[in-house]
Amino acid sequence: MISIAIADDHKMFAKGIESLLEEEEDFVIKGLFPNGLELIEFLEDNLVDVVLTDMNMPKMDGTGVIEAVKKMGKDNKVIVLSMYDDKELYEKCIKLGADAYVLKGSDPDELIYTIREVHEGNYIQGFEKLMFQ
Amino acid sequence: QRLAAVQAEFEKTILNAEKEIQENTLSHVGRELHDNIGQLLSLAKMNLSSSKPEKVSEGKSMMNQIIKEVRALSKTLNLDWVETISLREFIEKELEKLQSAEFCQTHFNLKGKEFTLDKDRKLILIRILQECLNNAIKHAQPENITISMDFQDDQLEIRIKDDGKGFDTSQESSGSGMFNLKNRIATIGGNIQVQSIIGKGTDIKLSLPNSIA
Amino acid sequence: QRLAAVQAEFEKTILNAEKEIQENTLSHVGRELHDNIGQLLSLAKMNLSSSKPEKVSEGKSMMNQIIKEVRALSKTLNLDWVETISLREFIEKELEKLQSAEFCQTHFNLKGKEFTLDKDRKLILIRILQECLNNAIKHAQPENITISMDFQDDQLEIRIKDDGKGFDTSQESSGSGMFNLKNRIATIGGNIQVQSIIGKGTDIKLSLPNSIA
Ligand SMILES: Nc1ncnc2c1ncn2[C@@H]1O[C@H](COP(=O)(O)OP(=O)(O)OP(=O)(O)O)[C@@H](O)[C@H]1O
Ligand SMILES: Nc1ncnc2c1ncn2[C@@H]1O[C@H](COP(=O)(O)OP(=O)(O)OP(=O)(O)O)[C@@H](O)[C@H]1O
Ligand SMILES: [K+]
Ligand SMILES: [Mg+2]
Ligand SMILES: [Mg+2]
Ligand SMILES: [Mg+2]
Repeated sequence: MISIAIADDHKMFAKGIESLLEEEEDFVIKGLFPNGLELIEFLEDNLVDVVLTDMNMPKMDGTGVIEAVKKMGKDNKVIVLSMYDDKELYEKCIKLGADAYVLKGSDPDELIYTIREVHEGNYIQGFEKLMFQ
Repeated sequence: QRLAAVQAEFEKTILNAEKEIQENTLSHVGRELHDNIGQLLSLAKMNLSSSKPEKVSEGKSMMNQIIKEVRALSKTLNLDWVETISLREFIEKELEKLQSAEFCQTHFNLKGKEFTLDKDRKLILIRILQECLNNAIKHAQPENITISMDFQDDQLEIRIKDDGKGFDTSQESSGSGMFNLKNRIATIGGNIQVQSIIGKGTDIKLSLPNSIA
Repeated sequence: QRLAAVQAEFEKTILNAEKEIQENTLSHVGRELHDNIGQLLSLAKMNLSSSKPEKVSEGKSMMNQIIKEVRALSKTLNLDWVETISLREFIEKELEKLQSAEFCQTHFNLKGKEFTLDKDRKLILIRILQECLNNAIKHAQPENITISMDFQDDQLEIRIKDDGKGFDTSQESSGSGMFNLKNRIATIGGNIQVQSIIGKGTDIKLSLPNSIA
């Protein structure tokens, strides 16, 4: 099973993603959080395999989440789920240590595939990929 | 000659307030498009591309909500709203927005018999209230925001209270919001008092003489 | 004293132009939301609810277009664009909009070596160009609109030509667009000439001395 936590301040979006991912037999969603800070507080006492984070959020944004997760030193993977098809932002996230960057609106199979590949450590990054999502 | 100069200053104050209200509207719409409608569309698209039929039908039914939200947003762009809305309605709407965005709890108190304000004074008060609310959103992290309107015989008193961080009012600010606000309320013959206690919150009292009284 | 009054008038002119540019943006966004995005959404919804698979997949691909248009629209709300865009870029964008909305054919001519304008003068010219284009859209029904920019050593000359209805320039107008436009170009030291022939079209010539020359 791949355990997942999601941070997104758009409640309906977060719930929608949860219910799309819940359909997968090997996925289990451990929590939904409206900002990065609450996600990080959860991660302090709980283990998950993959974190899905939005970019724009109050209190702590997506880049904050990447940094905080990496600082914790647990083996969490981080996937950014973003509205921005922006190369600079993409590169910033990867540099900070994000394991993948997926656009909101991507094909759900693409997201599901990315989660599995990232979890297994097989995912290959590339901004060009975004353009086809 | 001097009168003309005073008049020109007054007109500039009004123009600036109008401009800033429009800027507020524009950035509100920009945020809504990006942060709300854009996200809903992305989610709908993801659902529609799902291989699970029930997700696809969820995606379809999301379309109705998106259409509604776009319609509502296009209504907020109505340029004449300052003329058609009363100050009380404006306050209630703004508080509703904060409440439904779950930013914090909001409360509204009304006292006395409501009287109408002329357009210029309403406009300045709207701009001041926006600034106070923007400040509470940006700086205070409150759990509650309360606005009270007290229509007295000779004046209107408005209080904007939050129970957030508070700040040191004796410190010179780098922003221009509060500074403009004080000048503007003076332009329409009103008065402002700002009280704030660090750790407790901020309490702003506006008073405006009733010109009809 | 008199200088202060002139300065105040100048500032009011600039403020009014800024306000009107924002009003233009707001009504553009309102129209786009209502007439374009709203319609696309309704159409996508209809396609998605169809029993024919090819309609459904058409509906899905419409979602991509809607997402793109929302993104583009939210970009036009950027308040700093007057500062970041050059006058030439502004003209090219506006003509592109008219062209892609299939309102009419548009043409752009550039002559001479482009020089930059300070913010106030650029702002006023943008506002004047908007008004001229709005007039052509509202009143002219042209087949072609041509804008030429001629950067000469001592001045910038801009011509806005349409081959639409034309009008009698000797008649007093009920609108305020043309009237404001003449005052404004004077405020920044420029000049305007309007020629129009009924049945042939309208030709507006703006000239602005190059302050650096
Ligand atoms: N409700 C509030 N709660 C906490 N701090 C506040 C509140 N209102 C104002 N402040 C403090 O007072 C300062 C000055 O406010 P002011 O509106 O003048 O500037 P600003 O909001 O920082 O910038 P600007 O309004 O120009 O965008 C703020 O920076 C903030 O520190
Ligand atoms: N390009 C044009 N083609 C045809 N008629 C024009 C053109 N430009 C202006 N006019 C005529 O000149 C009149 C005055 O224009 P003006 O911009 O002053 O007012 P308006 O556009 O009618 O109203 P407003 O600009 O205040 O919304 C218009 O009503 C129209 O009859
Ligand atoms: K599951
Ligand atoms: Mg967000
Ligand atoms: Mg402020
Ligand atoms: Mg006009």
